Amino acid sequence: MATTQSQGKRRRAASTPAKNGSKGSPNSKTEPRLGSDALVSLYQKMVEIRLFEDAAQRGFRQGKVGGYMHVYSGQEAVATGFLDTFREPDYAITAYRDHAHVLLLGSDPKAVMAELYGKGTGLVQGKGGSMHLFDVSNGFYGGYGIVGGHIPLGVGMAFAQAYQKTGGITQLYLGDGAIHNGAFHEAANLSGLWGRDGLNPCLFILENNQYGMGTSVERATANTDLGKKFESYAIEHTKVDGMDLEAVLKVAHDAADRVRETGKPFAVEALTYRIMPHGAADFLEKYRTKEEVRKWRERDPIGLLEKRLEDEGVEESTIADIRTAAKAKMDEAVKFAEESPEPDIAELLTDVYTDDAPVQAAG
Amino acid sequence: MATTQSQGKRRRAASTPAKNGSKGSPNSKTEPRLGSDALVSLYQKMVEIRLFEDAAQRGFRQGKVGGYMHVYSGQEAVATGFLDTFREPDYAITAYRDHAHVLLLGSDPKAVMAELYGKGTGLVQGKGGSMHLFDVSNGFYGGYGIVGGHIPLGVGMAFAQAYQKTGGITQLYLGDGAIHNGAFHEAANLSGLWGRDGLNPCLFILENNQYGMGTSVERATANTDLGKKFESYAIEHTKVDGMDLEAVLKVAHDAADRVRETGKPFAVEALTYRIMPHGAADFLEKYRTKEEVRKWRERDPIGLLEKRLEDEGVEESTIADIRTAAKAKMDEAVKFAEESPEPDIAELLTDVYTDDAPVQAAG
Amino acid sequence: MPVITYRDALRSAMAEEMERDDRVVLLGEDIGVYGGTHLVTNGLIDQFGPRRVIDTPIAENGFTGAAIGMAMAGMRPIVEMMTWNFSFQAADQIIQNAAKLRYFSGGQVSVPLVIRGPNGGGVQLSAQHTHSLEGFYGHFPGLKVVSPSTPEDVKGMMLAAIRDPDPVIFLEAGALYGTKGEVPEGDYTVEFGKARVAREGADVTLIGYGRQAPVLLRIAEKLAADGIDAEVVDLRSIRPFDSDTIVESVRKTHRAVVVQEQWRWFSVASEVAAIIQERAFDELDAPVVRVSGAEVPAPYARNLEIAAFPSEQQIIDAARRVLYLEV
Amino acid sequence: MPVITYRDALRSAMAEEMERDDRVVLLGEDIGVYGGTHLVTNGLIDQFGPRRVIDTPIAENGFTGAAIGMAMAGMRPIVEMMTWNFSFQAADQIIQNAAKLRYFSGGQVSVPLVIRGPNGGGVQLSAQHTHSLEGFYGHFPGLKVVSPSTPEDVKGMMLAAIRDPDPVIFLEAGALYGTKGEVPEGDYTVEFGKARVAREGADVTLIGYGRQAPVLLRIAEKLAADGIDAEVVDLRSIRPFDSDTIVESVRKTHRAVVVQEQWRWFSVASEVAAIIQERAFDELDAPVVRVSGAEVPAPYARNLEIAAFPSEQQIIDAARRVLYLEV
Ligand SMILES: Cc1ncc(C[n+]2csc(CCOP(=O)(O)OP(=O)(O)O)c2C)c(N)n1
Ligand SMILES: Cc1ncc(C[n+]2csc(CCOP(=O)(O)OP(=O)(O)O)c2C)c(N)n1
Ligand SMILES: [Mg+2]
Ligand SMILES: [Mg+2]
Repeated sequence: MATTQSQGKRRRAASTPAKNGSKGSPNSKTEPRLGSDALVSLYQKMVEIRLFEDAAQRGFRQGKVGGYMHVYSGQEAVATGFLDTFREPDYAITAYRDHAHVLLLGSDPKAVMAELYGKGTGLVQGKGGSMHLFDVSNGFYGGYGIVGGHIPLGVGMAFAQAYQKTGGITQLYLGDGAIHNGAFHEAANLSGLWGRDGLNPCLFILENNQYGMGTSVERATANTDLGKKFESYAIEHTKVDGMDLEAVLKVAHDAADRVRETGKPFAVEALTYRIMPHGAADFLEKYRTKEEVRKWRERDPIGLLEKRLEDEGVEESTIADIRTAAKAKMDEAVKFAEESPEPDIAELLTDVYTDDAPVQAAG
Repeated sequence: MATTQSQGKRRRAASTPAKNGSKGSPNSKTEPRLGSDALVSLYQKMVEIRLFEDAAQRGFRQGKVGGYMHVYSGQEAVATGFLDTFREPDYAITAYRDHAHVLLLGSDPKAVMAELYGKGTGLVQGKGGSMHLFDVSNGFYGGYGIVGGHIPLGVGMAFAQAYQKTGGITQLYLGDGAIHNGAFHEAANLSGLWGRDGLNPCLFILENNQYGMGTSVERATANTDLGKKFESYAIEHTKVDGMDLEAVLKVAHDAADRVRETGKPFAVEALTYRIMPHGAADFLEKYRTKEEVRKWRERDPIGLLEKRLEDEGVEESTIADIRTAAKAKMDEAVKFAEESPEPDIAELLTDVYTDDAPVQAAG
Repeated sequence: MPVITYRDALRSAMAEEMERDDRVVLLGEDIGVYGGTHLVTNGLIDQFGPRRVIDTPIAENGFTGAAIGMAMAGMRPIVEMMTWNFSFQAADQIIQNAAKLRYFSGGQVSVPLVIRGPNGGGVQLSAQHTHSLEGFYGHFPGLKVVSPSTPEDVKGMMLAAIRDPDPVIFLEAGALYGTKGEVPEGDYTVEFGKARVAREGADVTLIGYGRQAPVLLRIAEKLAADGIDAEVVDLRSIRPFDSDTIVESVRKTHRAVVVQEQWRWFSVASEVAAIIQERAFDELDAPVVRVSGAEVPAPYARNLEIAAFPSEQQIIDAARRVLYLEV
Repeated sequence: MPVITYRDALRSAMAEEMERDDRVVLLGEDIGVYGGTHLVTNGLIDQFGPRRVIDTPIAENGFTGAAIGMAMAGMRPIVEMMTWNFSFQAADQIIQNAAKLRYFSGGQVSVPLVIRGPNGGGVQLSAQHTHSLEGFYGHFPGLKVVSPSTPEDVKGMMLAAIRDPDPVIFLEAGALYGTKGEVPEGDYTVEFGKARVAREGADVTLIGYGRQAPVLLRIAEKLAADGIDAEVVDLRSIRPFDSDTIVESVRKTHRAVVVQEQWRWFSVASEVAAIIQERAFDELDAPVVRVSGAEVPAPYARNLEIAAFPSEQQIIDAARRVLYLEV
């Protein structure tokens, strides 16, 4: 089989590959690392994501970040837990709420922040912005703005992995709002069908944060048990408390192993909550009460994990050090983004076609 | 509430309204008429449909009917049973395999045949052809060629009935192939959702003839229990043997009553079989065996019903008379179609806009 | 005349018609409880309730199709596309059903449906969220397509759209939601198929629509300072299209520049150039010049985005070029 | 050179490339077991098996999107649209993902994908099954769009399309599947972006593509009988577009007629007229005349359908008109 991938140039921005420890053969299982050391290192990641999002939100309020931007705050345990199972040559793909995923896969926060700032040093050279992060050298295939639109892509990528016998699987993230879109239905049906022949190692991760923009699950469907929607396609599924990192880790490793072994899709519904507004530009939250948000903040996954670490006897100073270091890292990312130059104006006309055939300028 | 419907001109072709006996108030129940007289009259309808299709197929082979044409042969018990529950101001809508539905709702076979022949006396003046039959004066809203595309329309029509408190329901027919289309998913979800508030009296009739063109249900989805696909949307559902008219009648009346009373959707999967190729132009049937077709022909709904009538003591001569009369009726329809004039060429440019604003000719 | 924003003009058209005609309902994502992403429908759910201001799941094809069904069954739905970028998911319903139903039913049904929402770019929304779809939808017989640029027009055209018996693609200039203008009191409509001469002039005709219309007026003032008297035509209506007004203007000025944010190929500007050369060939003193967006998916970075759209300077240069002046 | 049909030329291009490159797979409805609705893929499942010739459910958006995903992940899928009429259901995937992925990923991914199938009308398929989508897809940067008319071109362009690193919209002239022509032996490609001068002539340039190309050749012969020497340009490639060949031809003939089955507004013919007046303004002795389909959804009845498309007489008249001859 011809295995050369003609992906054209790979990303130019710097990144620190930070794959998880799973160095075994593609078919060996990965165990969730639940010891306190492991939890501390995952805690660190979650704190970094949260502080990255806080910084991004500040940048947006200052008018330095433009367009649409959607932060992941409150949902950290989900991607952190699932991407703990990630190993080369797996793929991950999600919608526009994508900062956490790309950071967890090892992209440099500097390059990610620079992308939000629309700079030439950005992860995609300032061309995509917050909604279109890509880092294919780390297995991250975007970053999509059209609800539902990326779901068929992920199913196709999983097919390609099985067809090419790479041993990899695809982690396909989607929201509770996206599941009502026709693209989900068609793609999930294909996934179930192809999976019957072992041709669809696709792990669906349904991030049920209970709202699609301002529309609650109850107001979007009469069958609010979202996991059930996979049954139509004979895709097995389970649920997990998406605020509890340890619970996510366990389910995630089981699910990933299963998908890897069978070549069949599997779906996990992670119940979670976004503690911030839908997008950085949104402020009115007429669709939910302050009280509801406050209650969920009590189950903030970072707070919950901190308590766990305390119980495990992790020193307060360790926690404090992590926070300080993370803060410094994000400050540095912001500084890098601020100081980076805008993209070269000639870049406007590149990357339309792979051979960079000349395209017409405005005018 | 303003109730004037501005539908522009209604259909111009002649039709013989042949509503069922249900003259009660919109909310009274209709009982399936299962006595031998009733069965004989339904038998007559089924024979008429079959002979209409045979004539249409002949016209196609003679090159007098063009385009795509799909006959209903083998599936007669389904529409005949369900449309027995139809009463004003109900609506019915289906895909391109639509001859039977429009005939059962009372359109004149002459006008229907003339449409297939592309004549100006056709049901839609020769503009639509086989795939786009309409007879809104009898509640028939088409006749659509894009798989899945009519499903959202039917859900919207059902909404309008509840919104306008007409007391009507919508019979929405779809195929086993169409159910995998995204349009189904989005529309069924809306139907379930709106039905919660009594705003969707939509009766889904899934005509599972086991193939979408050459693709069997098993090759189209990993979950072959198609009725289950409605559960995703909290739409209740049941199954019926679509070859057995009496069974269909019972289920159909129950289902229609239920939809009418609750304003909620309900779905019935009717297991049936098309004994003819997918379309009139298709002849290769590599996807199924002659043996399989032969077996199903043994359960031909017309044959089964004939046996039932015999058991009921209906005279052979009654049956023979029905066949003779139906044959004469269809011969007449063909003659009418053949002798009718082509549409006036000026009709090319009408019906694009309701006000018949001038539109440009070719050239 | 009261001065209100483009957004409020839109809302008041819908609210007034909803008061008059209860066949009119709104459907779309987050148009109710949330208040509407662009606040166009803000408050309407309080006024008309959730039966008439219907929040939908994220299912553009499904709810657009359902609205077509409602329209066929005697209602007058207005669908909000949160932005027109999402309408590709509904393209099948819009093009295959809404546009053609009347025709293939032999005139038995009409589809009195309005689909509305913001169109066009300019706020760093990048590739998937930046489109100008006038030509894309304008191509299809059976649809009507409008793109108004002033509060007065947007209200009058919305009222006309709701009352129209056929499907109307209502492309709002998203960038202009906050701009203000005078709006007549009472009920009025603005007829489709009539361009608006926004400024009279003798030397060159500048043609545009939507967000470009106010830009062209600004440019005309700049040109005036250089002694060039530009006529500005705001197309407003894309289908039906007002060729007469353009041709008349060119008969007077003998030169035309047509400006659009959208891509050049197979576009509104292509059509305008084709029509002018067809109908005013002997009147033209220079080829019609098109000024269009760069042939790239919209980029995110501010500097790239600015470079992706026609600049005022490019338009000024084009005007000078058709006058054979130095640029 | 062997003489084969347009259909067989297509099939042999795909089969040959599948032999050479196992990244190439086919996806579509009934392309395998059934043999393909138009028999283009007939027999390929026997040759390459169901892993490479993949029958799909009726889910155009889903399987087109999946194919994009495959392409991103190193495969080279070919999607059959049973007919292009069904592609509106896949418009979101084609326009929002395939066309733009490379750009918004900053060049990190490419989408080497071919989407192919019959385009155009003429066999009474009526409104929903009759479209010519050259301009519709040609509008979008990031796509390549071709519309070949001969067996030689269709094979060479299909080979070029499969090897192209970017998404190609391959619009086959469905009406020509059964037509025969010479095809070179061995491996060859026909470059995109080059129009073909199908007949040289001095008096008038006739421009078309797809099903119209052979029609124009026939008409040129008829015109020749009247002493008019027509040049015929078969565009072949819609995006990239070969303006140079057209402009050169018009520099020679000073007159042009452009013919299309599709609707007039915002179309390929609009673009051709716009380009010619832009680049050959002083060379033109008459306005470019467009001959297009009627502005109606396609009707079913044979007589109406014939009247809905450009007739040979209309094209001849147009040619005479640009020559200021009596019509
Ligand atoms: C097809 C489409 N329709 C509408 C939108 C606007 N929109 C952006 S995000 C969003 C909500 C999506 O909700 P969900 O899938 O639950 O993801 P979450 O934002 O909660 O992460 C909507 C409606 C869009 N981007 N694409
Ligand atoms: C969107 C779309 N894709 C493909 C087709 C071609 N096509 C016409 S009928 C058909 C099969 C539909 O099967 P099913 O829904 O089971 O209905 P049946 O023909 O069995 O009555 C297909 C694929 C189409 N018309 N529309
Ligand atoms: Mg959500
Ligand atoms: Mg079927």
